[in-house]
Amino acid sequence: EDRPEITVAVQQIVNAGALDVLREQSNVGARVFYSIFETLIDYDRQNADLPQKPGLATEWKRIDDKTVELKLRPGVKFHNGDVMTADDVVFTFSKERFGLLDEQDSARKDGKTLFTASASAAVGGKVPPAEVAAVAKRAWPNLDRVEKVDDMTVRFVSTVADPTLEGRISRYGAEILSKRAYEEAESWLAFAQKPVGTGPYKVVEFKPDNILVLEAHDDYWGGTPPVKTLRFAVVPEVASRVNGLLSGEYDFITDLPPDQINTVESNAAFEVVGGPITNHRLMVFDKNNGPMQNAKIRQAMTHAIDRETIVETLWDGRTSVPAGLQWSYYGDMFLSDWTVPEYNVELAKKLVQESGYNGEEITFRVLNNYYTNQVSTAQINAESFRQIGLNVKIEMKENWQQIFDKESGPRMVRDWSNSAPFPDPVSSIVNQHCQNGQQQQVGEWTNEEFNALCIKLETSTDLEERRASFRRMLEIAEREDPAYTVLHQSAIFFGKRKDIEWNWSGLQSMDFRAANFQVVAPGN
Amino acid sequence: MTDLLRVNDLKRHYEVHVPEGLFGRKASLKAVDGVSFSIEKGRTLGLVGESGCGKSTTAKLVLGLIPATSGTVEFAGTPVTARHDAQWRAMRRRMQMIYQDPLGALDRRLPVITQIAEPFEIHYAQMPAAERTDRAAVLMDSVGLRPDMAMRYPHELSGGQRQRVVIARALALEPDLLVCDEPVSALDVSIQAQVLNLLDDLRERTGFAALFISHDLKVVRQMSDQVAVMYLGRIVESGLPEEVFRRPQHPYTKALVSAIPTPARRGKRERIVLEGDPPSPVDVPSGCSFHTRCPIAQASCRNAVPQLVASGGHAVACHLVNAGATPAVQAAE
Amino acid sequence: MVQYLLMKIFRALVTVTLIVSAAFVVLRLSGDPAIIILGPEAPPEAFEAFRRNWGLDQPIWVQYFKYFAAVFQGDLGNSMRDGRSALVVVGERIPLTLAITLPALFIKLAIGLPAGVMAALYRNTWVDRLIMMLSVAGFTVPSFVLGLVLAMIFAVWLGWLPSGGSDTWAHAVLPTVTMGLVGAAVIARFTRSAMLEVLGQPYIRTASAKGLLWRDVVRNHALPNAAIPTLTIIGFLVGSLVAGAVVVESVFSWPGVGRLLVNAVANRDLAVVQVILLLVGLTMVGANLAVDILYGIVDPRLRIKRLQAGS
Amino acid sequence: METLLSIKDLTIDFDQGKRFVRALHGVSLNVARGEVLGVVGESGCGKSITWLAALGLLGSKARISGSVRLNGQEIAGAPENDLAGLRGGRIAMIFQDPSSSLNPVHRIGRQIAEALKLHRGMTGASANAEAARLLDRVGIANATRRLREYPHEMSGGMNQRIMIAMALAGEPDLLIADEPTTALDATIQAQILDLLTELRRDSGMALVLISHDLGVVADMSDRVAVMYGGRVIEEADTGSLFDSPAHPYTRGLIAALPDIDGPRRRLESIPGTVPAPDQLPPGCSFAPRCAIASKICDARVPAFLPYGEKQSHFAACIKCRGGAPTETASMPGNKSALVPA
Amino acid sequence: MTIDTTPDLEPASPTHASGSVFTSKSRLRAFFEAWPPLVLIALFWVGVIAVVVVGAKWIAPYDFMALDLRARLIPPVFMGGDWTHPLGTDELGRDVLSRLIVSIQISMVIAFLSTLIAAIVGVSLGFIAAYFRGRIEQVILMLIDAQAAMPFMIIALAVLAFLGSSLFLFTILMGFYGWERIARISRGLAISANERGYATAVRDLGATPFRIYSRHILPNIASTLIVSLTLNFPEVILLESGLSFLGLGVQPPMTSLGNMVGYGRDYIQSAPWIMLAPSAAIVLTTLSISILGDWMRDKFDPTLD
Ligand SMILES: Nc1ncnc2c1ncn2[C@@H]1O[C@H](COP(=O)(O)OP(=O)(O)OP(=O)(O)O)[C@@H](O)[C@H]1O
Ligand SMILES: Nc1ncnc2c1ncn2[C@@H]1O[C@H](COP(=O)(O)OP(=O)(O)OP(=O)(O)O)[C@@H](O)[C@H]1O
Ligand SMILES: [Mg+2]
Ligand SMILES: [Mg+2]
Repeated sequence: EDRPEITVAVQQIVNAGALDVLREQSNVGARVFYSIFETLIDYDRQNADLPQKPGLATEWKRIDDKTVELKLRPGVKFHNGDVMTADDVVFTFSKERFGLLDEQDSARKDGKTLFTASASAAVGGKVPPAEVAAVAKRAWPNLDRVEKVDDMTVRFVSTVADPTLEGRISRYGAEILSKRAYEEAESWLAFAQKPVGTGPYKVVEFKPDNILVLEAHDDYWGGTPPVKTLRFAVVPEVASRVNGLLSGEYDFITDLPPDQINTVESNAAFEVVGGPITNHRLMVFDKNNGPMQNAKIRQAMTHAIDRETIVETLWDGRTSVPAGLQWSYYGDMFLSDWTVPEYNVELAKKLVQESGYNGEEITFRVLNNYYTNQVSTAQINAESFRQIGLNVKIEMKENWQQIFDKESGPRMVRDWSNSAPFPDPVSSIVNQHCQNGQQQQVGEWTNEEFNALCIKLETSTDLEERRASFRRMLEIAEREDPAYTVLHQSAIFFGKRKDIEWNWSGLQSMDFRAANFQVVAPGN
Repeated sequence: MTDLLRVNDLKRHYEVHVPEGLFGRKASLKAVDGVSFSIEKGRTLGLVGESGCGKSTTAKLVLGLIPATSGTVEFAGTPVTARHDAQWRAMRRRMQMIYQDPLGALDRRLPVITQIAEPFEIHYAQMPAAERTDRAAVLMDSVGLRPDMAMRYPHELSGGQRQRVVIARALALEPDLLVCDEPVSALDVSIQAQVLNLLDDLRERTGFAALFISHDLKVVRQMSDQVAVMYLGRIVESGLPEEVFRRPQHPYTKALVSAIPTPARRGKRERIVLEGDPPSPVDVPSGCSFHTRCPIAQASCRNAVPQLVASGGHAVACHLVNAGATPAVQAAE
Repeated sequence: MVQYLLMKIFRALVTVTLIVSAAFVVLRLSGDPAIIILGPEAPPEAFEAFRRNWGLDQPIWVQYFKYFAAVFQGDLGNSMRDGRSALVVVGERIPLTLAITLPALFIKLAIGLPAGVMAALYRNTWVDRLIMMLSVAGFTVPSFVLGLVLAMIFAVWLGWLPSGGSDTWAHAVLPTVTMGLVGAAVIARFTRSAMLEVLGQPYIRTASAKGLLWRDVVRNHALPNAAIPTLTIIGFLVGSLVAGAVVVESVFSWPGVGRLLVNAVANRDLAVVQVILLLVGLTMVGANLAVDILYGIVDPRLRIKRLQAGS
Repeated sequence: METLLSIKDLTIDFDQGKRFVRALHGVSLNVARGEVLGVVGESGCGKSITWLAALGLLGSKARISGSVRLNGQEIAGAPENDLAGLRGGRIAMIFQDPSSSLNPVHRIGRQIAEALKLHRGMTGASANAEAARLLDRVGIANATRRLREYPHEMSGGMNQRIMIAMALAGEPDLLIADEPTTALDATIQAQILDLLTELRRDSGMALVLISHDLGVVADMSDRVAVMYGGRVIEEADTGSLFDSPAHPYTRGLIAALPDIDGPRRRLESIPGTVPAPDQLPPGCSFAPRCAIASKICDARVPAFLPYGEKQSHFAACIKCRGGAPTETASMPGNKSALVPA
Repeated sequence: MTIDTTPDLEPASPTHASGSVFTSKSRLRAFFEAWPPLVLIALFWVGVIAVVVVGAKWIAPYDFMALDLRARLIPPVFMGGDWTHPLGTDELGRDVLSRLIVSIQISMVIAFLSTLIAAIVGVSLGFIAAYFRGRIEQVILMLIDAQAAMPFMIIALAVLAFLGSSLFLFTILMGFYGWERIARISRGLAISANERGYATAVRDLGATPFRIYSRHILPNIASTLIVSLTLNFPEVILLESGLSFLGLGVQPPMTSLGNMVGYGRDYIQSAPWIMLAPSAAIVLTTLSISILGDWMRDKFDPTLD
């Protein structure tokens, strides 16, 4: 056995403490899940354009507006040795797995009370926690059923016309699970701690906040995994991750802030890879309070931000200012001529003047580096806002609830980021900013016209109509009545041994399959 | 003449734990166990006895510093309580105390004149500051402290001078009763004489009554009009100093008097050496509490508590003495 | 004695209840675990479901009483992150924390005690000054600065020791040493003053007058007496064994109780926080009681005094 | 009589930060075999430090010069190890406040056995037996049980006996008792003094009894030295010291003592206070308080010269050279005879 | 009095008018024994800090918030930088020296005020416990226990969450740190003062409790308290840096020593100056104050009188 043992130092394995793709909604989980699970439709993840490619399905086709049929890849083996069949796929998208069965629901309600008994009920008897059900519902708002056509063929049937069905099948959260393993597991939690998927590595040990040990799944359909044991160790301190990489304890480190790139690369044995991902950093406005009620103020703010300089200095030019809340991998839906508001201090000042702003304090709620460079960026922007005559005050908050809280003072400006889990605006602007999106749900912003367009974008199957709707939505949310403004595309950086050939992915997954992992020279 | 202070069957018991067996037990410590006496205006009662016999406790009870378990204290006709309220504070004007350790009784951070003037500040808040200082200066003079010492701090004075400061402060309000708890025990021989003389002079001048406590018989004799000897919370003998010390009746007093070393007596008199230590006030022996150490104790002493029987001005609490009705005692009267 | 112990235990229980209640209110009112655990990008329905599931949608006082009702039935609750019993979640971490805090305690004592004694014996000489200098310096460096610097020297530059993690004993060295050095400084200062106090006592002179050599006087008479006040601080250190390593555990990625506490607090994972608080409170109380009892054993005088104080 | 311990010109300076201040100004004292030497004087006059210095027990803040000879052999400045051998073995010392002078955490038995092991090489059962015998000797009943007790479980009087037993463990030639009864009750004091007398009679050990209680010293001593301001100002056999004191200070001390017999009289007090070591007057340090002092007293420190006919009576007073004080002017407030008839 | 004041006689020896014998030490030795060099250095440093605190506004060469993204991470002079930024710049191109100066000012003010608050709260509660004894004392002791056993992080969190990150509130929060120790000490001292004579003596003169505690007991225990406050002071500074490490300290855009160290720690390898300058300030200052505290304890040692 000469396959290496590889240790990846991560900031956190999964935020939610369980290895269930439907529960772990943060980007953090993405990088470990791709080694354990796979979706039917995959992406060419190391390709910057992120084209779709066959995953556990070898081919798929549209039957009609509402139906997609997929041929399953033969000979795919789960970690428990079972061969993947249509049954597993059907199960993965079943009500039972989603926790939507009535008996599951009532079991959850029976869970007596707070913190204690209900929790045991939630994890016992294979009742997924309520939030799993909620996430599943959101991910599959219109899914009617998944049909088994034959052992190796399945059909996804939607209740309404759904142009995004393929996207949803490929998205994070649509990974295929082993039906038998799930049914045999003692409880939802037992499965979520040692899930069985088809990925190249299987879970050996999982200690939340501490370590996740994966082992090569030698029956992997895509070829023998190149790593014998893959360990994800939690190292919360950046400096400690860097120290550990340089001292040879870790082979990879994640979440490397751009300013640390030089430190790592100053040692010839290591290098840094990484770049922009399918996630944008935004600044979000609450249009109900104080000066923020005035759209001109919000517009002024969008013009006052010097995005290019931020990208160039804080990000060492390694990411870019995107064309609004969209990604090029949207393909047909990508509006390549759209841009973010230009950086124009004079214009911004003028807008402030026109707004009749009288110096009221504008509070800017910031978390302590929840996002890379968050505090720095906030300070830079606050300074910029001050330049155009706004009285901006940074308020450091400790968690998201405090960010959204209405009682502790007027809510005005905050930070956020949006991902696009599949290549369609529905995955981002609709999911996050429309009626059911967080921004409107928490009551920060709403706009009738915008909301009408949301429905059109979601249900129309006409490309041009959808493009037009999307364009108008961007116009409203980013320029006319700003709901948010995009700061820059997020980027991630990995420090790694130089002698390992490995590439990062814009989808934030870490790919340790043979095609993307190769030790060039004997490691040191 | 009426009594200024009347103390009647005063008792003070403390709840204590004694280490016994595995967990110890609760017991009652009889610090003062039925003490009665009275002091006339302008007279001094001396209280002697060994360490722990309850002298200080008696003093505190008399002044109402701690509550009595039972019994009464009457000062100029009004009962003394231990409730630290305004009335209690006002009563301090008329009764004052001098402590054994003058350094401890003085605030190390204030010049002595401020401390002597403090009673005025407390009780005559409206008195102008200048007058307070003037009065304090007069007091200093009367206790023989030089004016240049006014701004000194207690630690810059000698022991005798400190005790003078304490005395001046106690006398500031011209109290009717002064309780002196071992006022000279901490002082050197030569200084002790200075302070005793001073107290004597002041008493002559201002006419306060005093309860004078000491374990030193010589000192008590020097200062008192009457003496009482305490043993384990009770008075065992009382009378005029000359009587008590020259012709002690109680075997304990006898031993005490004989044990006093003085240069004058060197080699002349045999010490009566008592066996053993005084018993603990937690386990007061039955009957006469002195019987465990008494050289002449008899079986009967174990049973009944002897009463203080007065014949003339001289009272003794001893079965043997009282039964013998010693004529010497009567003759002494 | 039994009464005294009962009294102490009662007070301790009230104290712990106080702490747990305070923590309850603080945690409940200052953050919503739903958003924190599920992340800001999770759909609002998920938050709702999560809250309903854990009873977080009920009024806070209902939550409070339900929590305590459960606690009195012996149910300390489950972690909201993965639904496991909070007791188990915390229990897993305890051995790891002890694995660094116990050796660190040993280092603290092994360095701090002799250093303090030396400083006292050589009071006002250069020995004293040097020891006190180092001690104060050790005490004043923020422990994460010290930790990071040690890691840089011994892990990155010299490559002798791992910089973080918890796999082998070698991983424990740096966190242990970091904590040990800081704590030793505190102990040295304390021991010095305890020792100075004892050296001024009359019985030390008696021992010398007896004809004992100075080193025997120190060994047989000064040290046993100086050990008594030192017990208090050792008790305090033992009390902080469980959660006293928050910062060091973070710096060295040591998955102990301290880091769990930080995470649980950040996640508002109430049951876990409460179990840790209970644990900390009870160890504190336990250590205090142990010190009390030890006092009685080491210092015969107190066997009586304590009893009397109990009244 | 054969001199056992002889102190000559002992001076002690204490470090007071900026400077050294002399606390003892050339003290010379002799103790003969089997003799009881009483040392009296007010607090702070140097009684204790004289003997502590002789045994090398003063801390590092003290600078000592002079000579201390034990049986003619110089021990001042001897190495620590040699001194440790003498302490407890040849010269034992006991202190005021016995309760705090015993180690509170060790049993009585252990503390006595330690001395036995040091000086008589006894260990184990034999040490235990000897310790029990010693306790018995100092009049503590139930010795074997007491050996297992701690100092705080016993009264002050008993602790002082234990201190004495511990001192006896080394079978010393000289026992220095520094205010051995000051902290004790009158009846207990009588017990201890009795015990000391008895022990001395039996063992022939010499005794230095330090006290400020003239009565105690008068009762016990063969010879008395009176100290004032860091000097011995008078020394005589007990009889002549108390019957015909020479130095005005000694006379003042005796007169200041209230009496238990005789008529009550107003006390003689010596005015003023003992000067601090750093505020001594020039010349005779008693001069500022002395009723008969004159200018010459301030000129020079008076020499320590024989007084009266007896060759054993010395005093350091210019005014009382060679006989009675030259000026018998009464002291202020003196209303009765200095010496009771 | 019998002091002979006749002036017409020469003193025995013209060199000294008294009979006391002094041996002077060399001036230098005496000076350094009274003022050990370490203490002098510590005093000097505390003096420097005091000047910085008072004059931060005038001393700081730049506005501590002014950022210049084009001048990020410039090293300090001794690491190859130049004199425009003597201590270099940080990750936003802000002048480290200016930030250090303002940080020192803020940290010191926080430490000073919160120590003051801890002292006031602690002394008051300690005195109340000592005065009332019984139930009230038990309750206060319980509060003390609770405070001691409660991880400070939780309290810090509460304040940050409920009261926001205002500097003022943060100072009050830090005041909560250490009050329990001071309460314990002052309770103990007050009880023993009550048992010692002077407080009883004044009470027996008829003084009110308020007078006894404020006029007599407080000044008497002040020296001991001050010494324990000199211990509290550095601990507050360290605690603040610890909280900053957890993200709970002084919050941006405000700065403090702890905040600088906390945010600078990621740069320990690439731009160590960001973290080292404030670390050094913390160590030197806490070291100085501790040295002065120890020195004061020796000075106040009761065995001196
Ligand atoms: N607060 C208390 N609690 C328990 N016992 C006490 C208390 N105060 C005094 N005692 C006990 O009461 C007894 C009498 O004490 P008191 O102080 O009156 O004696 P004393 O005659 O003044 O002794 P001394 O001469 O030592 O001052 C002693 O046994 C003492 O231990
Ligand atoms: N360790 C010391 N450092 C400085 N001065 C000291 C020291 N020990 C004693 N002194 C001083 O030396 C002088 C003599 O002290 P000593 O203890 O001999 O007095 P004493 O006659 O025994 O008094 P007492 O009757 O109070 O015991 C005193 O003024 C004292 O302050
Ligand atoms: Mg008393
Ligand atoms: Mg002495």
